Amino acid sequence: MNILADILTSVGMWEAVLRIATPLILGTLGVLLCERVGVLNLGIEGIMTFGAMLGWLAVYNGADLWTGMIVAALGGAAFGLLHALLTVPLGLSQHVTGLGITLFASSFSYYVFRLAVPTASSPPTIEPFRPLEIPVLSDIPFLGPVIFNQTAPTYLALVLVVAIAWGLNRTPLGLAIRMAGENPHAVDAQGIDPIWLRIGTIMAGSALMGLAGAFLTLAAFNSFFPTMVQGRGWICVALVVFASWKPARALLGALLFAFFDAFQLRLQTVVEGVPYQLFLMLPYLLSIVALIVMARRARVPQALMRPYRRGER
Amino acid sequence: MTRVLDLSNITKRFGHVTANEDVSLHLEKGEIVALLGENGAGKTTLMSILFGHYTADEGEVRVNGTPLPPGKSRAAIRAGVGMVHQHFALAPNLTVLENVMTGTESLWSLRSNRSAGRAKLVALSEKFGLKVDPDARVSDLSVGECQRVEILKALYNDARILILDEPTAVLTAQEAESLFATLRQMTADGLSLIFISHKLHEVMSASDRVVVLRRGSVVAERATGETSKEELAELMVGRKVERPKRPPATPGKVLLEGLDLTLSGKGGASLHGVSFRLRAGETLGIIGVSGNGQTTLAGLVSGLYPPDAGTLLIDGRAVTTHDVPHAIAAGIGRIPEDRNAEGTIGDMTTWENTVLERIWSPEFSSRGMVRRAAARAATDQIIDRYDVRGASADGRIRLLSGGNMQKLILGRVLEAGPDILVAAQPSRGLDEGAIAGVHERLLEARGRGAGVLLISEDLDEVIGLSDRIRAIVNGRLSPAIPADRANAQLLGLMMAGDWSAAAEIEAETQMPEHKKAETEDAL
Amino acid sequence: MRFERRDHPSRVLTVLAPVGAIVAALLVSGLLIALAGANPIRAYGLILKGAFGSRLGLSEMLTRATPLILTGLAAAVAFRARLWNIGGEGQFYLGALGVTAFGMIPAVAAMPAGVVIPLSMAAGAVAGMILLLVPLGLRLKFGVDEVVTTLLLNFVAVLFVSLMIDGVMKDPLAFGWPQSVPVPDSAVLPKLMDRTRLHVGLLIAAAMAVVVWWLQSRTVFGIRARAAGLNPRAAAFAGVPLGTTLIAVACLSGGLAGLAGAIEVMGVKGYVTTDLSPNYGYSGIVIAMLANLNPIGVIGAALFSAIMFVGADSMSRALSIPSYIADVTVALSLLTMLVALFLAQYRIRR
Amino acid sequence: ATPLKVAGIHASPVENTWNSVLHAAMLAAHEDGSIEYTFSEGVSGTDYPRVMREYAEAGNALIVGESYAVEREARSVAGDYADTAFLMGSSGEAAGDNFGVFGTWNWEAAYLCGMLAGAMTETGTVGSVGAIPIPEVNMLINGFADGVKATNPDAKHLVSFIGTFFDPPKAREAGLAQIDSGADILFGERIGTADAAKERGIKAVGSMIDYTPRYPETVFANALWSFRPLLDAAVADAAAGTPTGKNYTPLSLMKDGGNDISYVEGAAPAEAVAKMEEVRAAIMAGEFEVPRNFDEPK
Ligand SMILES: Nc1ncnc2c1ncn2[C@@H]1O[C@H](COP(=O)(O)OP(=O)(O)OP(=O)(O)O)[C@@H](O)[C@H]1O
Ligand SMILES: Nc1ncnc2c1ncn2[C@@H]1O[C@H](COP(=O)(O)OP(=O)(O)OP(=O)(O)O)[C@@H](O)[C@H]1O
Ligand SMILES: [Mg+2]
Ligand SMILES: [Mg+2]
Repeated sequence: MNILADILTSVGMWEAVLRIATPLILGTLGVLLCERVGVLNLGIEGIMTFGAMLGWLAVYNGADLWTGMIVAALGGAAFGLLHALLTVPLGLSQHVTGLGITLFASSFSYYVFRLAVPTASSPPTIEPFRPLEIPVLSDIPFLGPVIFNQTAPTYLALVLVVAIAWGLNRTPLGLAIRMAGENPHAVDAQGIDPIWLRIGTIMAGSALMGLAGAFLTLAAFNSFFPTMVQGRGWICVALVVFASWKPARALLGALLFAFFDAFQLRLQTVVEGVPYQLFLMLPYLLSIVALIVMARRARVPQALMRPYRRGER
Repeated sequence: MTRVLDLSNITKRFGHVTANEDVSLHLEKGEIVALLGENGAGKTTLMSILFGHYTADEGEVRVNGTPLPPGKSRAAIRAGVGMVHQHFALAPNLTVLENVMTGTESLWSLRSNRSAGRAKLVALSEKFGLKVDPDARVSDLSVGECQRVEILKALYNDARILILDEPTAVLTAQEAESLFATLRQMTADGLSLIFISHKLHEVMSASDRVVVLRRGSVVAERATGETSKEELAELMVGRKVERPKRPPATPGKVLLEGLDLTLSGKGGASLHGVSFRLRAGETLGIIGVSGNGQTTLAGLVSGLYPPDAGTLLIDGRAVTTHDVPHAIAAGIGRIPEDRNAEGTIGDMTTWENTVLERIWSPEFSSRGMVRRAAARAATDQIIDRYDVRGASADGRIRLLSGGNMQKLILGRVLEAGPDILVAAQPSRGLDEGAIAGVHERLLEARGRGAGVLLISEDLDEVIGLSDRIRAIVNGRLSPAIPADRANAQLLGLMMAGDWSAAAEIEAETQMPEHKKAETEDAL
Repeated sequence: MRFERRDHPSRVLTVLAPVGAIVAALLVSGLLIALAGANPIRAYGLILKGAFGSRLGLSEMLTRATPLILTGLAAAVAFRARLWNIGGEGQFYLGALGVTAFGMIPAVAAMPAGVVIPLSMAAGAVAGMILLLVPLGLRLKFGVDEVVTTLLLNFVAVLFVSLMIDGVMKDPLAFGWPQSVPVPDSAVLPKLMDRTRLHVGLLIAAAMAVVVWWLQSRTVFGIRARAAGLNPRAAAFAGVPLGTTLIAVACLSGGLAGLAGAIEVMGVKGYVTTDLSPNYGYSGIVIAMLANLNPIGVIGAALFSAIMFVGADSMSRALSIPSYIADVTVALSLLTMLVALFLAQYRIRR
Repeated sequence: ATPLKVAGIHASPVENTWNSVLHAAMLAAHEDGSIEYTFSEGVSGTDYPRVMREYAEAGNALIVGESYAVEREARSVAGDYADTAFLMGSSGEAAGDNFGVFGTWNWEAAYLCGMLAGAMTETGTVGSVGAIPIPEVNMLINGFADGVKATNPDAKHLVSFIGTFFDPPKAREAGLAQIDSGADILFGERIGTADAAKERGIKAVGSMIDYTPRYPETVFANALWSFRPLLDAAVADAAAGTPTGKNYTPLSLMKDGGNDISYVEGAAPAEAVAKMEEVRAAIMAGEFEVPRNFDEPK
């Protein structure tokens, strides 16, 4: 018990939670935007990989870190555009296209990476984002180092949660996006083309996925290598349901997931005899439990996964 | 008079279907034009072109003399055209205010001005007597309220020309009346209206001018004062239509009996101790305001769910297994309330839709294998006998118009020769010609000795077809009155829950049900 | 511009579309090959040579197509009934684990191959079924969306496999590596060509495709499953028992994915590891779609995907370009094929 | 002589440390003209036997790779291609005339690193981050732990496994977790561990390759492993036509130059270094044997 208390009260643990959560927050916001406008985006796993690769490659070739982030976002948006073109005007099946994008974007990233960095004997590195100690605030006991001693993209992610929550709930554009996810006929009837609205929103959401990937190579670590996204994208897809499509809850979900991850890593060092696989399973199983609990309450965007073609019966 | 709207020479094709051909239509300021036509005549298409939802293949739309760019709803809205769609264009999980405000502000502004929006909405809703709660979630609203939201949406966009596509199809008589009162108030305010309806009495009472479409073309235009229901019906269908007359009934034995049926509705209205009897060769009409339990009652009798308490007897035997195959096997034919959502599966073929509910019968399958040839033959026969136009056994049923879909459903039900027919809203959304056809089939079934349970919101229909009429209110059934004693006022009272007059009539016209049962037993 | 569905897709287009898709995919991957400094034209030749040019290539291509046919069928069956089973990958692994666990039962060793092989396959199929019945149960009971739960269960399944092959099912003779004990020799599927990996699983997979086609197009179950998927409310009104129909669909779908895993173990690998599947489950979903959910079409789509992969993989070695080009080519051709099939069914109008 | 055609098949991307050691050795041999090297990376278990066959059919004289996860199939492939020599990382035995094996035995160097770490820890806690508890990883971590015990019998040793062979960010998180639990020196069996140490300003030990240039302030010692002696031996055998079906592992031993410690001068206390050098000399001379323990470390 004492050990558990030690883990739970250590600054390092909570700092790790926020750090592990960052790509999940960004990715979840990305999926959330896409789903809010009515399109499932299972391309996230591949788009994150591409963002991770492209952002890293830019920085490796001399760009500064923020340029790397922007390049990653643009790369994400480009794949978002591809997903959008296939699923919105063409109305192709969203799961299948998403999986196709994931297969394509990840293998494409590995290929391009290998062309750009042909024979590396250990992963070449860049100088990543350093934790930014925010003066004064980071001196607050416990909370200070946990929250105010993170890298800049983590702050960006937190700001984005607020911005997207505001954007969706308080701006005309957000209203239109939500309506397109509920009933595209309705936005169309109000004179807004749901096709363009969907395409734009998916691109924005995918840009966030690109950022989520870039966080892995530009802040969480300092190099790119194949398979590094390791299913984080799929977790984001689950977190959106967990969050009932609300940005603030997405933050909560990402933190919870990160908590389990950070906790199991620390528990492993002190508790013996429990297979590590059980710890690794925990977050997934808990997500499923959370889905069961949330299912009754969740307000699914009603047009999710329903393609909209004007004038089709 | 100033001309506010001009559609000239509109032609629109979908594949090889010509939905509109060389249609011209105009509208004066302050005028109400009714657009009339059979199912599939092209009314919605025409209005969709006007609203910029579809692009016409040929022709032009002018508002106040200025041509509208084709295919741009936004331009139509800016020009002051508002449309209330046949199928509501509302987002169920958003509030009324959100639904109304979407698209009305610059998309790039950083803040939506809700208080101004709310003020405008409240003002409009007060001015035109369209009461709705701005903060209610649309999914919690009734159809009538949704209708109001749709109209408010158009008004919020400062519409000067309002198009209403079958606004009353799902409204009750009272709601429809108050809607027309509102519409008249709008014309007084300088708005101009086009509405589509299949209900001729509405057309006669509410419009200034009538335009009749048939097979995509304008076949007639009349000032309302100079025409009659009969003439309009004939113009629409191209031949004389008359609703068939009900011959006197010769009721036989009790086929279907409900005893104290109780069912708590999950997500719908409940039934509380409902008892009724249906005899061979008679039609029992059940009227009521929607949301009072009609759907639940129809579903219960159709075998969709079992009662919580009470007994259903078919041919004197209590039903023990309440499911669809048993209901059908026991001789119940079912006409569903919503043919698109419940009656057919749009992406399946006509033959699959025809045989699905009886796929278990040896006629259509043996040892788990579908007898496809038999199923196709049966379908072809129905298409032929029931004149289902545009259908082929292997075509997707989605492509059929409402009336033809209903004919197919009637065919698949009646060909099985049911003893009991449960018909829920059998002519909802259908045109005069189609309605006459449906009524004829229902009377035919009754004539050959079937018992018909007719559940409908259309009073004319109920009076025209039923032998006895009961109202359903809050899940309870009123006393039964004979159809020849029925009139709009009495039925209105019954639907409102005032049953004293009905009880008197029941007592005076026939023995109460329980006494009658005793005499029967004695015989 | 908009798209309008053709009521009767033209036959010419239906044939031409896939050809166009392959050409488009090859053009783009040719660009990428050129980027690596190799000659694309030569690469195309090498792709064909890799998949068809030798006994080895041909047998490897067919070996790879085998599990893809089964996972493709698994997805096609489920998607027809609108059961969004994204969990083929996990079901594949559990099927593989199931067959191995069955082989560990002492009595099995004594049985003849003629008994062990069918029973083993059944064990794998049942394991796959169970994994899909869980999310289906959650959907029917609590209304939990199965897209996400089946997806998540993939990870749980792989971790579970890892747990088992690290624990009770670990092969004591595997030098401590996390791998399961091998299936008994009597459960090993006979080879179709010797000195290759091609085994009779291919024939079993093809037979399953025919069985599924028959079930879907000729039986009451097939028509009901489709009805339940397309419009549950109308299907219920027509008396289709929604719950049992979906359960049957889930058993079929999960069973096929499980069977894929079982056959891969019995025919190719002999034991289970956590890298048994190079995304067979996920690829199955795209393959099902390419086949327009038609079971016979799944065979063609799986062969296509296997040709692309084995051919491009071998080409990458011949040209010394990054071997990831194989996955790129496959993924690209899947995407272009989806678009082409769409365009064959729709016409573009102003 | 024409260079020998050698193909490398890497189950992981070549950035993975273990593979990178093989890759680097073969690249170097390619550069100096002794072999002609082609390779495939990220080859999954399913594809591995096919790639072996393809390279064999393409006329390669020697195929180098890892058969850990595909032991049975690899041997059956070798059986089918008797004219091709195979040199496979394996925990098993050699087979036939042409299936040679080798192990990664740098546990001696790990022991020496452990000796330094034991002397240097201030908190009395050190940590190791490993991939999966397989014998060769276990042996390494146990070697390190034994070294620590040799100089600091009371020291606590934390062990984490990340469950995969290549996930640097995860190894980093695991390292951070150990630091939070009090470790002040980390043994990074996996790449990524040293990043955690660097971030928190503590020291780390590298494994297999020299991590010091990558983390100059952080990694003060490395348990180096060299593949070149093994490769050269196998190439020589293959070229000469002598059977390669033998165990090349002994060439990994310290006394044969297969593994050794490298350390930053002045990082560890002089007497600790001296003590370590003493043991090192004893190993070289064959006077001291570092215990070899394949069991999962606790
Ligand atoms: N998108 C479409 N694709 C193919 N055919 C169409 C389409 N839209 C309409 N049609 C056909 O065009 C004709 C006119 O349809 P429209 O909906 O305008 O008529 P309607 O009078 O509103 O009929 P209903 O009352 O049945 O809705 C019908 O035959 C219909 O089947
Ligand atoms: N006990 C029940 N179990 C399952 N579904 C039910 C139950 N009761 C009602 N429903 C369903 O709920 C929906 C609404 O039924 P409801 O009884 O409110 O209809 P209604 O009163 O006739 O109103 P309306 O005329 O608007 O349909 C229908 O789809 C019906 O099938
Ligand atoms: Mg109509
Ligand atoms: Mg219409």
